Amino acid sequence: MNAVSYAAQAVPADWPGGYWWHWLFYTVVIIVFVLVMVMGAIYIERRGMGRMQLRYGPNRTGPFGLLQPVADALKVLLKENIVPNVADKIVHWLAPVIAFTPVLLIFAVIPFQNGALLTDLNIGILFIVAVSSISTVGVFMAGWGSGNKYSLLGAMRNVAAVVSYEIPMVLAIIGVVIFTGSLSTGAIVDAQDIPFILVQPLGFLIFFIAASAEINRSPFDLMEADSELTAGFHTEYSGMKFAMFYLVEYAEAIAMSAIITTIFLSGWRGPWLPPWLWFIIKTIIVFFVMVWTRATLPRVRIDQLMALAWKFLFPAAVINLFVSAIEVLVWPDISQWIFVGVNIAVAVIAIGVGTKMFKPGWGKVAV
Amino acid sequence: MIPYQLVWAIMLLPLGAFIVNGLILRLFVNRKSPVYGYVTIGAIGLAAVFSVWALISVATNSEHLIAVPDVNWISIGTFNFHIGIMMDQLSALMVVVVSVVSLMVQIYSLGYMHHDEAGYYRYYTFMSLFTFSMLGLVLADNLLFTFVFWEMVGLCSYLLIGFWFHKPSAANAAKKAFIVTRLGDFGFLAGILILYFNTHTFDIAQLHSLAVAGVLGGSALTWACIGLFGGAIGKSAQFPLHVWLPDAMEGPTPVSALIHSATMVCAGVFLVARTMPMFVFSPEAIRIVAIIGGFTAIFAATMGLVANDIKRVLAYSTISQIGYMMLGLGAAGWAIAAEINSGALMGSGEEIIIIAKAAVAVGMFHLFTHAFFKSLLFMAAGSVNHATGTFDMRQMGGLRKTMPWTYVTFLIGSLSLAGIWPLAGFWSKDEILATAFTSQPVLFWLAMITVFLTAFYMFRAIFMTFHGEYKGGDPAADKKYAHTHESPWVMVAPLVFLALLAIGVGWWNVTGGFSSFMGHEAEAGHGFMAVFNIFTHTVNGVPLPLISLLIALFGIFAAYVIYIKKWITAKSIGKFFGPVYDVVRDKYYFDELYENVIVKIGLMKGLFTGFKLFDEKGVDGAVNGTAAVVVRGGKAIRQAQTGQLQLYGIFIGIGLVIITVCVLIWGM
Amino acid sequence: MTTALSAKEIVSKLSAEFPDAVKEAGADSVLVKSASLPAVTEYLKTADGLKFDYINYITAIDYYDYFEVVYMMTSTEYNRSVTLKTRCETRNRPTVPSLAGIYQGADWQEREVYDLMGITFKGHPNMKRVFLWEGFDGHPLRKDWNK
Amino acid sequence: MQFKFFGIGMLKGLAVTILHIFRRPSTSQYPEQRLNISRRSRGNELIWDREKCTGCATCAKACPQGVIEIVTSTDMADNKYKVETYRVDTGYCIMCGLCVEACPYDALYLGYSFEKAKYRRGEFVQTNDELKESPQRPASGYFHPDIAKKLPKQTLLIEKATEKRK
Amino acid sequence: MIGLTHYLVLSAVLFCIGLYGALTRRNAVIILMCIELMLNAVNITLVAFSSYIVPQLLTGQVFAIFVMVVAAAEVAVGLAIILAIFRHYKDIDIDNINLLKW
Amino acid sequence: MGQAAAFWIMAVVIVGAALAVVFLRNVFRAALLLILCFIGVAGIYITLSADFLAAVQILVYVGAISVLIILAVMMTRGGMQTGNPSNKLRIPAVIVGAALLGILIYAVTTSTWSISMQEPLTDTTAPLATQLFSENGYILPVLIGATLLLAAILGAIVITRENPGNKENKK
Amino acid sequence: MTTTQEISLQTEPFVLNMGPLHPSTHGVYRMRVTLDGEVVLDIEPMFGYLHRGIEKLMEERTYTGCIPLTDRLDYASAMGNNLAYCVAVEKLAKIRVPERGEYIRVITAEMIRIANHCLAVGSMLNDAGALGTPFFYLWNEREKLYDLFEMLCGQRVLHNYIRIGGVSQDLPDEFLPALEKFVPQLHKFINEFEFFLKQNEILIARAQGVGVLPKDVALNCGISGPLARASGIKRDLRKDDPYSVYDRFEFDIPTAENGDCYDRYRVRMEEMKQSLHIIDQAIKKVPGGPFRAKVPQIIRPPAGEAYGHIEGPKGELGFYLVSDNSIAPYRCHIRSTSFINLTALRQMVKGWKIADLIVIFGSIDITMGEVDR
Repeated sequence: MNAVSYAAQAVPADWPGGYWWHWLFYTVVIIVFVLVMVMGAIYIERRGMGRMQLRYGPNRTGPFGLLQPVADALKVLLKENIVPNVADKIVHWLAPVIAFTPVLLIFAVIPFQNGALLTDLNIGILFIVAVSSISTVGVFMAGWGSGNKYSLLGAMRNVAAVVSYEIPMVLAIIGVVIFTGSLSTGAIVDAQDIPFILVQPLGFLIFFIAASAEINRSPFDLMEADSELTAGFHTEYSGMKFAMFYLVEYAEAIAMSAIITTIFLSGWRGPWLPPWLWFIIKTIIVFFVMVWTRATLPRVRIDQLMALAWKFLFPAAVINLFVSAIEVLVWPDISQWIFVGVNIAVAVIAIGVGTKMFKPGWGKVAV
Repeated sequence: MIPYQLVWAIMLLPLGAFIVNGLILRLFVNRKSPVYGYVTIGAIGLAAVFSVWALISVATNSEHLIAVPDVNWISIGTFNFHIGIMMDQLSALMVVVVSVVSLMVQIYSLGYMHHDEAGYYRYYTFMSLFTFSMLGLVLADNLLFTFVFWEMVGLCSYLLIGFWFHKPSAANAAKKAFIVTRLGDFGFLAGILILYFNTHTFDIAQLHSLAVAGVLGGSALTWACIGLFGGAIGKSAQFPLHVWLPDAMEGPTPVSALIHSATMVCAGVFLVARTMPMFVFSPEAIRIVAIIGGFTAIFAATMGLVANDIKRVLAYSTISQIGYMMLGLGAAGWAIAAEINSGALMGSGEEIIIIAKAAVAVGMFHLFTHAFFKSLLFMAAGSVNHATGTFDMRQMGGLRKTMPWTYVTFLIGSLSLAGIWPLAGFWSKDEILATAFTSQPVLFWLAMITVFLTAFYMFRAIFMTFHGEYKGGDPAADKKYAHTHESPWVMVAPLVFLALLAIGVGWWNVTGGFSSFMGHEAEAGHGFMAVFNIFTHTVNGVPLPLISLLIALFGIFAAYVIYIKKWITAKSIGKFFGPVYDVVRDKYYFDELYENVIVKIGLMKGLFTGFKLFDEKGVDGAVNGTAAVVVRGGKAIRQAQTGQLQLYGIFIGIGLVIITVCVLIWGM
Repeated sequence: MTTALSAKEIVSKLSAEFPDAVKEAGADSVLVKSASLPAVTEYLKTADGLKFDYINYITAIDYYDYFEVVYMMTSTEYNRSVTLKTRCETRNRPTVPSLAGIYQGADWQEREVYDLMGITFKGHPNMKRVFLWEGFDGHPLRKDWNK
Repeated sequence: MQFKFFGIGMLKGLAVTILHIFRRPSTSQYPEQRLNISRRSRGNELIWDREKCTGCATCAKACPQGVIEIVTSTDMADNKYKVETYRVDTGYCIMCGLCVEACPYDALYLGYSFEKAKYRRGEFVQTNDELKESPQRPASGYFHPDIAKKLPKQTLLIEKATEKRK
Repeated sequence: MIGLTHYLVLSAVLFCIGLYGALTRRNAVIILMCIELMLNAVNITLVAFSSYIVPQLLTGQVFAIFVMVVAAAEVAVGLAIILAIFRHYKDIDIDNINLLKW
Repeated sequence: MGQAAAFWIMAVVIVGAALAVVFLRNVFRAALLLILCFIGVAGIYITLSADFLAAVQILVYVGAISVLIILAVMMTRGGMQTGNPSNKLRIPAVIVGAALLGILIYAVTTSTWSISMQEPLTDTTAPLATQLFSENGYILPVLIGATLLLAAILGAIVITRENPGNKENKK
Repeated sequence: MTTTQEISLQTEPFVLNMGPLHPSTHGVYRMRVTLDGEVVLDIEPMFGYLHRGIEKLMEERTYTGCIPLTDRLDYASAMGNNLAYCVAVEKLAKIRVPERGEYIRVITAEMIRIANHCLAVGSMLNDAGALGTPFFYLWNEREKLYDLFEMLCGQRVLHNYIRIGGVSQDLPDEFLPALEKFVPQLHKFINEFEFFLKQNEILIARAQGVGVLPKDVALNCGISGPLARASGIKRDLRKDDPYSVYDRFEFDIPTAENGDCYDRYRVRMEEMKQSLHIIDQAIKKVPGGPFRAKVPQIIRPPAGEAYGHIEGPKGELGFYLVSDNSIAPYRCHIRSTSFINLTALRQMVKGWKIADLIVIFGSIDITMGEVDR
């Protein structure tokens, strides 16, 4: 029993050309997918936000400005690479790489289509959560390694936020896992005759919020809050390394959208269209919702961020988990449509009660 | 046949109301909003419907039982603990009593608490919690759960007596009630523990069969039963722990109507009834039950004679009537115990349990009827208070004209309580008298005197309240209550409904229906005419029903003579019985006894001083001595400490190496 | 309409309170001795019927012979204003008592005057330059600066 | 953050932003899409009419920046000043228009154009004939209502906005 | 072929490195990190035993999970103590914090 | 073969990173290398077919514990200036460590282990859950562990919270 | 939210140098912020990066020639500065302005108030992290106003429109119709904007109770304008000391009680409504006649001194002028609103988080050109 053969178990046996071809193929697919989707995401975000703000957004480079991300990438790659004098050079160098790797790893367990994924680990979801927590390391390496106080503040915020938001996020996922009985992403998609967004509305909401916070999307983009910390942890980055962080930011958003699609929106399943297209469409829709909230909401403060995690999302996630567990335990064989109604009611009540009882804590401290 | 889920629902619906009211609704709704009331009433109403259904199901069921699957709660090692529901005749009866009375009280409270400053929120939240606890108490199938709910009803009682906690008297009464009942609860807990250590089970059904099988017996059973009865004394305000109940009238009147007349205070009776198959194997215990019951009945009735506060009159009456029920249980049980002792009662364990369970029919029937008319009386008193602003009967009078509905219902309740044919109280009381008569004549005579006293003080209350001239209501309220008027329909409607019940429920047992429901063999059919045949009915050759009815009528007449016609004035009687009157008026000095003698002298001066001495000399001496030795030793050893943790770590490492080497060399 | 409190009125009040504080009363301004300025201001701020609780501005004018420091206060309660003036005759390190303890708003404005006009305010907690950097040569708003 | 309104406040905001997607953006695509500037535009060229100028130097006095320099010689024939040099350092000009306002003979105009960049500082200093009006250097209607009338009407964002609503 | 012994030796090496660090370093945070190394070494042993000796029972993995729980608790409390000490002394040098002495 | 390669790579990474943690002077880098070491241990778990445990290792150690440690490192910057000095116990510590290592290796290599011939379970999640939560499993230790965590959290909060009565060491 | 917590996890304070070039310092402004983690322990404002010596420059210019300099004070509301200066000079030289001129002044002053508040609210929300959207919406409206200013005086930002004794040019013919179109459209926009953000929980969380400026502190610091009105000081020079023809209009002074950032935002939004109300009335009442009194290009006011102040968009904006009967002011002191309003910043931000510092700073609404002069 070794690592490789173990991993080999997880892939479909009938892949033509055997197992290495499978790896090669999907590695390429993932990298291409991530890069293309990131460019698409940047385009969608800039155009979408532009339109929401009464502007056009980029529309000069290429048809409809479609080549704008390419132009930006080209520009940023050609820029001078500046490393501050006081920076911890090695850490400064490694940070973008370490931040980027886990994002690619996440896609290893995301099914693009039925069975079409790098490896269907039976701990898939746990793998995602575990791996995505590594990219935090990259962020605080960047913050520390830059030797800049803004960066350090951003990194500390990130550390605090990630540690807090991982908990409601995992709890929200467990709500789904209770229903599927498996951690494998493929099995989760298979189990979704009804998209889990309906069965687990509260879980979806919690996961969405926690995911936005974890990947620093507005309104939780405290780590790079440009009006406060200029650019947070990547203040001191330029050129290629900045491009990496930029890539990470959007790749993480895409990854989270893909995860949400897989877990809550029944992944690649859908009528009429080919499954991979469904997957991409759903991913883009989720991403668009992120853009939409980003264009609308002001940023929360760090203590409010933490309070939201601990005082609102955490109890809500526990309630969600509790309700789900009871449902699965007591009525294992009942149609999930009944849970849809019940859980939506639970979600509404939990949100209503939670919002009423939620107090963000102290703003001011005595100094 | 009711589905078992609905049996759970009976208990859980009020809990749901509690959660909705207490945790959710408060966030959205003003605390004075009647929505809280609607939620509670809805939940309890549904529970009442299910209860009645359950009762019918139990009655029509050949086994008189609804099987409800257990829920496994904790399983630690061999210790398995289940949450279960026991739905037999007793539970079904109690469930109906609790839910129906509670429903009526909640409806009534909508009107009664309307002007209260505290609002509906807290009130209905507590009331829902109480109803849940009470239902849980009667439904629990093991003693541990009974105890949990027992304490919960105690808590609710505490909260509700102290509902107007800003009044010092209410706060004190709440504390008093809580502490006094706690005394009894120690007994209860001790009883449960004795039972558990002897049988390793809390399950009531198992305990019954163990008791019958003789596994559980002897002094352990006796002490356990006495312990349980101790709990019952506390909760049911029996002598000598009766002192809290009159003070508990500081709470809102609907609370008194629900908790302190119909349900919680009867929990003691219920507990004794529930464990009756154990009691019958312990003649000492059952005798104590009967004696205390009989004594309390007359003892409390005398105090009721002189109270001026209408609610206190009713409170003493409650104590007295519960004494009656205890007497009924005790007398019936005494008889069976005697039979078992003498070996007259033969049969398998199952049959003995059934007989023992059936023995509670007499007491329980009185509980059943009493619940309706006593809560009716309390609510009518509340209605009076609503109109006059006071509970002092000397400030009332003549309300008959302005409050006809209240008057009529109160009258029905009083007649029922006094045991006037053909109202409910007559039938239940008659049963108790008959049972006592056949088994314990002494107790029977106590009960007979009580009949007279009961009729007398109830009609004293009626005459003082409803007849004569109106004396102006609450003197402190500055003419606010100068003109009385009938209470709103939300208050009157429950009164009327309960009045109908107070008239009618007694007929259930006229033909022995209730007894057979409780497990007695069905008597030969008398038909409906039995209602009238009762006067010719004799027990051991004595026309008992007729005598008791006459005595009650004589009591009414006496009251009429004194308070309406004033042929004999109350004053002159008071003068005549001077010292006795004083003693009775001061409640036999029980409060003073507890306060001054037991607490101040017994506890504070005696016990606590002893503790203190022991603590100072014994414990401290030992501790200080030990410490001194250690200090001296430590002073010598501490030179080896550098305070550097890592040095210690090195030592540990060295030790580890040495141990490992030793193991390697010698261990293999 | 914010009416300027007529100098006569205020002078009469002030001379009753501080007999030798007022040097000269203009049409709508009062010239007080610099030594008694804090006392006068404190009085103006707190006295009944005056309550000049809001300071509009502090500035200084270079008249070659002397510097004139001008204060204008407004009473939000009575909607009236008053202009106080004081003079320092020397060009070398002119000094005026500070009002920063009385009006918090005077803090930075006095620093500004110090920065640009070179008048030191005695008793100011933090008498540093505001706009110009430390080590700037001279005080630019003086008429003889850079000539 | 107290959710006083159960998060409805945020949902309202989201509704507003999503609806803006369907509105026409108010940006104009500059080089292709040119809006008419104000008729009174104070553009970045100063135009001097040699014919009307009498060399009174009122403009030079009015200029707060002191960028106008006039050298005159007396023309004995007409008993008039003759303007030898009229030099403006437009690099220092702040387009305040005070000179135009001050000119008693309407001999000065502000330019209408706004895209005149120069490559060298020296080119900012314009003298005499460089200051004349020409098709490349149209005059603005600032303080010259007669010129203003001939210029095209200004494109207003507000008119675009109110038109669209119809 | 890699056998149980390899894992055990690796674990022993890791443990001894951690032990050495915990015994010699003066920075409290580093000491905490070294303790984490030791705990990880123990975990490797447990999982290796579990995998090689009772492969179907996973008992060792269960214990590894408990070790992780303890480690998490230890880090939380340990770091809290370090922060409290730091706040008090402005220093996290173990040698200077010898309050345990007497 | 694959397992061997993976093992050796991981072993080198782990030992190297652990040595670096102990000997590096820069505390922040030491913390980063600690993370590397943890990831290596997760890799070792995978070679032992403990996939769930590997994920939990990364989640707990990398995601939480080392992040906390780095947070502490950032917060105690004053202590950072001194770096990572050693105390006077180096020589005894080396002796103890080496002795322990030698004995352990001796013990490990000389012992005979009753190695089972069965294949390890591959999908460990469900069996682990059964082990932990089932009736005959480790439910009581799980509860105790939960209590321990709760106590630890409360303890951490109490310790780091400034004593309200103790004002003199505040600015 | 407003309750104060004892600082619980104290770490080493560290000093962060914010500015002079920072995305949200509204120009070249610098704060030396002492932080404990995220908590602001103290700030030390430092400015002067934009100091151009305008007061000194004015001593060298004619009275009219000073007007373009006032544009450059608070470049977000140049029209207000023009007006304040001209009011002061007219007071000094005792010049009366014709009716039409006064009405035009009122219209433009209120327009610039709206434009300024658009900018103030927008940039405050931008600082709160709303990533441009509200900013762009408000900016769009401000552009429409600037269109109108461009039509009026030829430039969008540095207007240089108001002259001593009136205004420089009469209204163009198409101006009033365009303005009439603008007023209802802006009303509509404000309603939509209120829908957009008024109840936004995050904004409330970020702004309500944050940076409270108590009434007495505000008064003591000499705070004026919306900042003071948000703290409950009902003082507005348009009512209290009416200049121009403000006494002929009906309008309210919006005030708030708490003095936090949210109240400042609210007060500004309400003031925009009131300004629209004034413009509405003024459009209907604009009389004919001359728009400018006969004032020579170069005036020599009699020797003396005058203080003219107006209720600028940011607060009391005053010019203290001393004349020695020459063509240039002998001394001109500018009571710059932003500078004095900044006085209270230190008190407002102490104990708040660094993110609040930005929002509080944004809510004060300063322009560095006016602070540094």
